[in-house]
Amino acid sequence: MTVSQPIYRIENLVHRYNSDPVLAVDRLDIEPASIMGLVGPNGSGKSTLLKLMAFIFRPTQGRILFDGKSALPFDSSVRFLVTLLTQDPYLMKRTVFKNIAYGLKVRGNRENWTRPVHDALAMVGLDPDIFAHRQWDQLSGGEAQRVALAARLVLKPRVLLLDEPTASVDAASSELIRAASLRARSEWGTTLVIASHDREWLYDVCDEVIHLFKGTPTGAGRSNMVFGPWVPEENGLYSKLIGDGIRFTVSAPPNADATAFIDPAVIRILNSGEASTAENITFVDGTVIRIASEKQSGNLFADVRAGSLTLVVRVDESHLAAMTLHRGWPVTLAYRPDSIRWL
Amino acid sequence: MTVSQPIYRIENLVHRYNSDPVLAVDRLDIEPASIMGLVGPNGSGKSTLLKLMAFIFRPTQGRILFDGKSALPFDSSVRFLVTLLTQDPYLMKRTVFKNIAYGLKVRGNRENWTRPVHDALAMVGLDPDIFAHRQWDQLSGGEAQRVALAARLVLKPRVLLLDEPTASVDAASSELIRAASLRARSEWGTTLVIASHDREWLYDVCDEVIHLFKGTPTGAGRSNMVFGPWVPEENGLYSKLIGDGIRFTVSAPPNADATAFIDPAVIRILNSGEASTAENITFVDGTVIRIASEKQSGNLFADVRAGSLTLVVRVDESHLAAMTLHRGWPVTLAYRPDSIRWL
Amino acid sequence: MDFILAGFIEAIRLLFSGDDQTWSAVGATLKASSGSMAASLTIGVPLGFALGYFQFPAKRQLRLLVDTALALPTVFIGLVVYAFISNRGPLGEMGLLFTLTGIAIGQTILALPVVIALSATAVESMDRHLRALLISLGASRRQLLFSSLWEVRYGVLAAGLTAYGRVMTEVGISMMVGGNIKWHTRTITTAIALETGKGMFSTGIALGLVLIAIAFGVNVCLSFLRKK
Amino acid sequence: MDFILAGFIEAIRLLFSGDDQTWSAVGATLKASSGSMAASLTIGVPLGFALGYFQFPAKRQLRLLVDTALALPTVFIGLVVYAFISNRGPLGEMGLLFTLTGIAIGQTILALPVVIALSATAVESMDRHLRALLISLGASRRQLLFSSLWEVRYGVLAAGLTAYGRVMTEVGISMMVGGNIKWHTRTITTAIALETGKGMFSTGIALGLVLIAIAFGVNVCLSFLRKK
Amino acid sequence: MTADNVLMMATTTSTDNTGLLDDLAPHFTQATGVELKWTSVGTGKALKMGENCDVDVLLVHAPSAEKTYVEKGFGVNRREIMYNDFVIIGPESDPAGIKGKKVVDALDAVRAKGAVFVSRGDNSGTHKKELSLWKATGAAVPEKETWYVQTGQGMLASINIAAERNGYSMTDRGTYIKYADTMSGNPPLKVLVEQDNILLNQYSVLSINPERCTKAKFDLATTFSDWLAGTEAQGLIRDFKLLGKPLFVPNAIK
Ligand SMILES: Nc1ncnc2c1ncn2[C@@H]1O[C@H](COP(=O)(O)OP(=O)(O)OP(=O)(O)O)[C@@H](O)[C@H]1O
Ligand SMILES: Nc1ncnc2c1ncn2[C@@H]1O[C@H](COP(=O)(O)OP(=O)(O)OP(=O)(O)O)[C@@H](O)[C@H]1O
Ligand SMILES: [Mg+2]
Ligand SMILES: [Mg+2]
Repeated sequence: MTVSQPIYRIENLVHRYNSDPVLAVDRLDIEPASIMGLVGPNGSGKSTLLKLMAFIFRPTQGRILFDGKSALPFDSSVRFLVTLLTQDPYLMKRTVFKNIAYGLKVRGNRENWTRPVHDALAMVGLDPDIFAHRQWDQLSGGEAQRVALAARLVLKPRVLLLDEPTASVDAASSELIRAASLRARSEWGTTLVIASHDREWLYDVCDEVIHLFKGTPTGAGRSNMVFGPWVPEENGLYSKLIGDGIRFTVSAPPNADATAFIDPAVIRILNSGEASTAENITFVDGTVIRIASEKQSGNLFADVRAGSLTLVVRVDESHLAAMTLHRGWPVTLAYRPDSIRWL
Repeated sequence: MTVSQPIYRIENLVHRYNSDPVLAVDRLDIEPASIMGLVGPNGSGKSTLLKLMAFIFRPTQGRILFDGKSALPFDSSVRFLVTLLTQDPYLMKRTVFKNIAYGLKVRGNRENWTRPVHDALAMVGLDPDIFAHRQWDQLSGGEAQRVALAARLVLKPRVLLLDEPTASVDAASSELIRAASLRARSEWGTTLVIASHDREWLYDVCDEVIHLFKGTPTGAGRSNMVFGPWVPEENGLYSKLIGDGIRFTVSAPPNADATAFIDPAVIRILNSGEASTAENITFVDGTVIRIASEKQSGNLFADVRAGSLTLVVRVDESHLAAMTLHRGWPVTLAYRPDSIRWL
Repeated sequence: MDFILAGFIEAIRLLFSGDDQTWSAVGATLKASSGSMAASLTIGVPLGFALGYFQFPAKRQLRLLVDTALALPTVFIGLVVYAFISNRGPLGEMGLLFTLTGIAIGQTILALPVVIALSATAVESMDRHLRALLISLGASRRQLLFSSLWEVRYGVLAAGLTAYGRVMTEVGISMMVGGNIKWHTRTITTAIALETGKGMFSTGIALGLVLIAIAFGVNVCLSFLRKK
Repeated sequence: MDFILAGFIEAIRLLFSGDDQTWSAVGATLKASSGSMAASLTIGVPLGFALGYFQFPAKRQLRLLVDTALALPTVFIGLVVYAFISNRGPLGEMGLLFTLTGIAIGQTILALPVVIALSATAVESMDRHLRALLISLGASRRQLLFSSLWEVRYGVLAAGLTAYGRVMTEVGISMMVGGNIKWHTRTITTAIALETGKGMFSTGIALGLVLIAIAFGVNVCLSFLRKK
Repeated sequence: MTADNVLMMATTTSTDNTGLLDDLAPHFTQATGVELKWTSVGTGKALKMGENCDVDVLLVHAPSAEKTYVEKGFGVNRREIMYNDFVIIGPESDPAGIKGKKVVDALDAVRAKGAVFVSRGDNSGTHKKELSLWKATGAAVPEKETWYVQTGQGMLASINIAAERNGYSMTDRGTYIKYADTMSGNPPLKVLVEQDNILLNQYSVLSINPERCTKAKFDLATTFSDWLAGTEAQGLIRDFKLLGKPLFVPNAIK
């Protein structure tokens, strides 16, 4: 009868530290049992958003509905359902075992904790025999990060918020974390929201990835943002110096500090030096950083570094056959300055 | 007249926490103005090695020669020359400015610190006007990491040890860090040793990358390690379960827990399902995670995930033309079990 | 000098020969100090937590007040408590004058600033990430309080031990409120003051050693809290 | 009750009418307590740092000792110091009996365990990453000490303030070693004891308030250390 | 004033608390050029400090202890200076009915009635006096009786405790006068027994034996002792009044 209601609904959310607003989300819905990604540059508000969604503190303005009901920190309606892996893998001054069992204890769980704790350790690839009785300060960086994650997985939460779960974790473990995230969703119906700078990994895990920029969601999917200031050129166009003698050219911006948005699909990727002389087309040289296919659409994307910028470019299958795209390959990007949108 | 002497010479180094040995390096030389990478799974001893090289504590056994002379913590011969960016971006409870200026102060530098501090902030992509007077706890995770790096860069050290400098840092900043590392080497003749799990980035920056495994360097360059235990199969071979029904097959190991070493060059990469029936060849299915070219040799490598393993495979140029290698592409790996070496 | 040595010997005699007066004073000291420590920890630790944990407008002023209260002279506290519980005072009806309960009340006032100030300092030294960790693992407000305190347990323990030292060794309150009445409210410290006043220096030393022995015992019992 | 109110009024009179005796006692209190605080901080903070920072075999035993020493009764310390500096004591030649210096020595012994125990606790609460950070930035041993203490400055400040409260309010040592000699070694606390002994409760209260006012002044001066 | 010209005295609290010494000291300094410093402590402690050579002269009131002290060679030149007297005080209702009785009869009545009696129990001169009164009744000191409250405190504190407990006590007159004064003229405890010879309280001055204590300023102590016994000081003592009431009777033998 009822339409599935979003597990999170964020309305007119504003958060300030001191007086600077760092987050402003007008509206955001998250469906149950979905896996949502959050990307954005450092300081774009990812951690703040996740902490608000974990009800660790109150937003300055606006509200967060959980399961249709407005909730606040410590509310029993969310306390045992939502858990957040914070960005800093902070552990309590206890053994690894007690750190992981803490959440069970808090839930008044009186059973034997050995089994679930050992299972959780195994899920993050740590041998319980070696690690369960280590003290909190006897771990390497990545081990600590994984123990912190185990302390969340052991709770089988309805919502699992992960803030950079793969930072400082080795390749094998980040695959384990990917597997654990997917398993949580399929076995326990967990909803996940994951912030990460490892875009490959994130696009691999998530159903949908949202971009945060200066505290505002700027759309889902891959996109490029280039910040001003812009300097006028002689031909009516504007540009920004992005490296030694390399300029990024755009059409006239609404103001000198506007942010340019470039759809990955409007950029074409050419072999280095292949630049034609077609009119209205601008070229910029770069190097491929990585190539990846988007899980949902199957589209191929290349990350290309041009000067200090990293641009995402959609790659046509036809291109791929014609050129050898891989990390380190020099390419030239072609686009029409007037295909740029302004924020 | 004199042959260039290594800036670091490590001899018979053993380090233990409590009683477990976590690091055992027989011999390691690092040339001045080189950039060396350290990779290895979590807990392999990277941070321990870096801390020992920064003379933060003494090794349990063995010695570390710096510039040909044995040095100990607080020795004036190393104090102002070597600096380490620790894995945890820990800041002192002061403003960003004071955090960065601390090293200058310690060096008895009485000049105006504003200039160098602002330059260092700019090097890590943080606007001094916004960040210089922030308190240590008013930063996002990535911002804190970058401030910590700025506090090292400001010192223009002779040796810069970086422990996961790009963890929790956004893509643009990790490029900035790469640039800053290269610039430190070229401008100040700095020697760098960098531990990181971001192999692409690391291979891009470093002259040489050393692999640590359970505290022991296992050689430079890319290589695969697969740990036991191994289970005998009917055909005289041994295998290990690496996923749902996926087995990784090897020749008879010296003991059930031996570690297998597989040269990336002995594995061939085929389009999925292309498996031939040639004798003595084993196949395993996987997915490409990333493709990159090695900076030094120009060789192309693919990271392929097979079950819980991630294998590095060298890709022939000839292959590339024939297939579309990119992240997410399903492939089959082919190798001869007897080409495996044992540790 | 010799009276120090004599004091050592006498301390052993007092403790092991079962001297009635000494044991009565030991009893009085333990009763009064246990009462005041229980009260000051129960009231002071949560207050100290609140003072160290939350941000609120008058925080600095409150902190200044508590720090100043660290310098409340015992005789002063004794006088004020006396004023209230003396037969002519507003609480005279309760018959607290010259009782161990009266002493304990005064000592609670003495210990409170120490407990509050030091546990607030301990809580302030807490890692700022702890709050997010505990809430994210589902802790209630109460569990947040207790787990936070457990994280800074050495600081809270130090607060308790310092307050205990203060309470055990104070004379002014016990004298003024308790009256140093033999067999009833004579504590070890008032006994020391008395013996010293009499010129019985070695007995004073001996009783001092008895007090230190008690403190040592209490510390040994609590030292299990220190093990990692 | 009424003597409390009377005490308030008298306190104001004493402070503002420039009562010679009161100011002499204020002076004596400030001199003795400044001396003992300077000495106990200079000796105690580095010892506390060492106790909290390093790992060594007898660490727990030493800690137990310091914690026990928190319960050293003032009269006991007074007696022991007296034994040494009395004319027939080993240090009798130095003429320290009945001087403020003698009082300051005794108060240093009183304050030391507080300073050591609490600064050790503060140092223990230090983030374990700090050491690596400071060394990696080139700090010398000395700079490591000072910068570490600066990181835990609230804890060290609390140690100092608690010790200060203890020193300011003690009577036993000042009485025994100083002799409560008018115009010379009469401190505010011994004056309170004297007045209370005479039954001049309101004067006792007034002097207590004077002492608290001094402590308040000191706290206000130090509160700049608290600003972030 | 050089340190050589300073005389250090240990005395009992009563001489200090009544203000007598504050009255005498400036006259002494004026007459002799010697500065007088004193520490007022319990009699026992005062004697002990003399024994330890920490003071030069003592002004105390425990005749029998003083005599032993001299016999042991700690003090010399014991000289009686003045006396005051003790009184027995109690609640106006006088439950044991001792008013106007002789001391011995009064204490017997207290004992028979089991009325609260507050003793200083601090080995002070006053306490020793009180014990001698109990001994004079011919029975043992009621050491462990519940009605016999030993405070171990100074006189005033003990009077206060007696008042709180509605009990009897023995006190020197000076302290009682001050106590009565603080009660705005209507003290809950009244003088019930006085003017008995047995209640006299003799003060003496003793010099510290310079043969034991080589640094003791025997000369200055003698100067002080002579001055106290002299006409000027004896006159000052006679004229000294506490709240308008004379307190001490000078009785020095020239
Ligand atoms: N306590 C604070 N006081 C003031 N500003 C803060 C505070 N914490 C964070 N900020 C600021 O808020 C903004 C958002 O921070 P947040 O931690 O949410 O970013 P983030 O997207 O998680 O960044 P990162 O990728 O570096 O983790 C940043 O600009 C940061 O400087
Ligand atoms: N204080 C300690 N006490 C005991 N064992 C420790 C301690 N610190 C680290 N270890 C162990 O030493 C080993 C090496 O740790 P180290 O931090 O050097 O690893 P790492 O290579 O830096 O790992 P990561 O990639 O996770 O940072 C790990 O197994 C870890 O568990
Ligand atoms: Mg963040
Ligand atoms: Mg590490």
